[in-house]
Amino acid sequence: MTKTVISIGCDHIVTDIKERVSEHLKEEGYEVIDNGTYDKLRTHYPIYGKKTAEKVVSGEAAFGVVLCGTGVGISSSAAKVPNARVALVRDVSEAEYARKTLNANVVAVGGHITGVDLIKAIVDKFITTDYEETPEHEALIKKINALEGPKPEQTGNEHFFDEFEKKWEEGYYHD
Amino acid sequence: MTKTVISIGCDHIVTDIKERVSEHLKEEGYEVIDNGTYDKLRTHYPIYGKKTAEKVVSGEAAFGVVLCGTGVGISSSAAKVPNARVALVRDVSEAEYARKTLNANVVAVGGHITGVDLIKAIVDKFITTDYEETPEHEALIKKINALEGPKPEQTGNEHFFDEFEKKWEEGYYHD
Amino acid sequence: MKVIIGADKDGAKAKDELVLELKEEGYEILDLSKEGQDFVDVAVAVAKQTLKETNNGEDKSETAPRGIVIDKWGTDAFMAANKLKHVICANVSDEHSARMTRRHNGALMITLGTAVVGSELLKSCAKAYLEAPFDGGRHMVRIDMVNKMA
Amino acid sequence: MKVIIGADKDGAKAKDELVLELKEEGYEILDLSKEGQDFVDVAVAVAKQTLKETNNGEDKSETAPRGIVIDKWGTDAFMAANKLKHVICANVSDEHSARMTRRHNGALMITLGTAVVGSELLKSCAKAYLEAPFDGGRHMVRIDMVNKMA
Repeated sequence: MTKTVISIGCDHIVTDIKERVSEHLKEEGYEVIDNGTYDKLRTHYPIYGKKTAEKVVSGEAAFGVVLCGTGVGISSSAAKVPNARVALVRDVSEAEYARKTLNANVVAVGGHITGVDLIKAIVDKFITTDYEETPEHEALIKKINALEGPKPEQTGNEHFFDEFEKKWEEGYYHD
Repeated sequence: MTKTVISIGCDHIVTDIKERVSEHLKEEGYEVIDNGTYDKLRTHYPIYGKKTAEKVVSGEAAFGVVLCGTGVGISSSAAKVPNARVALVRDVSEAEYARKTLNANVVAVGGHITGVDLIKAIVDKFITTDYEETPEHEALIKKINALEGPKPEQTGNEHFFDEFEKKWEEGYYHD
Repeated sequence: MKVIIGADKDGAKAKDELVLELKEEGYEILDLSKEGQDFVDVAVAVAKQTLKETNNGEDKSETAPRGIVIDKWGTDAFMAANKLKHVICANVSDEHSARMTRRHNGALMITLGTAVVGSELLKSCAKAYLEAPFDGGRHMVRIDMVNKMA
Repeated sequence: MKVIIGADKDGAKAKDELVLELKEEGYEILDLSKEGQDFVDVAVAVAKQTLKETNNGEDKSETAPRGIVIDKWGTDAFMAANKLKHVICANVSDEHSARMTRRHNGALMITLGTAVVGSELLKSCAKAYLEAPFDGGRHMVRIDMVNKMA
């Protein structure tokens, strides 16, 4: 039997939490594609939000899970991937709603906002809840998808953020 | 200037989270009495809930902070300490309410329910919010305190739980 | 299963909605809410009745009665209820705690605050609590400890 | 500061209460709620107006307008709003996220769901968001990245 594949990603703030979620998913019998980051070295959440969501919309993974401190940064990045439908949640019931009604394919949580057991409960419910296809739900999804603008050269482009990483290394961005 | 003293305690499930909260409090200039547990060896939350709350009602500490997985076990134990007024919360606004209205002196959170940054925000608000003394609030507190029954030989008794620890070691309790 | 429920004025609307749903699902409801009760009154009324119907919380079977209090803040009714001997009460605002507090703490009752918990989350927390079994086993030693304190 | 706000029918009551409080505190309110809007309509209306009044989100000053959407679930309006170019929207149900999403993400708007967030928590989240400054600095590189994607 083929395992269901989950694509997961995080920023450097919550790598430890991501590891615990990933372990949990593997224990539950899922295959995990871990898109990084893999350590606590300062990096930038859009890199991992984009990678994680792209694995989902390409079909390599069934669902995505993204985490940063509050979940906002990485989820708003994931949401800019065409056909990603991202739910940022702090509760199981929201996750369930987003699957049932909007066929959400990426779930986001704040790794420093929500505790690890509640995160696991949220992710479990998200990936085990079926979308309920109705004309109303389909119409809502179509309406949401129609908000997307064109994304030239974005998808699968690993150099998409290079210009900013270069400026970052040159010290352009500083506190 | 004397530092404000915070009494803190946890069970073995969330020792790592307790350490991060304790570090945060010290960085903010508080003195921390850490009542344990100090590692991840399986133990029993009532031991630490009782110890932590007793330091508060005795006056050794200004406030108590207790954590277990959901916060329920350790907070219900702390609540059984005479004159402890314990608030179990997941949000800053609840913590603020409990201080202002009920002069709560111990705050409890679920270390596996609430993320570490939100826990810090909750604890910070709890220990910096003043009780608003009004006749209404005083009457509520009196009404809550009056619910306590007698607690013979409980306070400060380090052997209070010995009978159960003995039974535990003898294998009386098992899954 | 019998659910012993109570609300002060801030929890009344949410309580009525919850009672409707629980009745539909076949729960037997004992509503102890009365005009003019504050959160302490409600917490104590629900706690004492639930203690009475569970042999001081000793009956933690799947069909054992459980208590639910709904007020504005939850954490205040929680504070009051836990002062009573043999009461293990959880203030709940997420489904995982709601489930685990029955499984691990054998919680006699929960409190829910409408200031903090939204309408749907409140219902799903209540149901998660009512549907969860008590795990017993190693968890009993901690409950015995708490009960000695109370 | 100007607050651009919108609610669907499930968020209308909470929105009215919030607007009252914000007006008392001196906020200027632009309420875009209209009969018959679903959460997508509201999210888009608030997002587009807030983009317009902040030069596509570039104005992140302390007095820059911000958007708030209140509906049933929050996470659905969040899903819709973030599809728009230059929108960084946060679905919020705790005060710490509310504050940090402005400080670190410079969030243009937030969504709040009444199914999940209780009445007082909703108001305190909204205020925490409105009162927080944007930290800028290193956080700008991530925002520039998101904005290139959109």
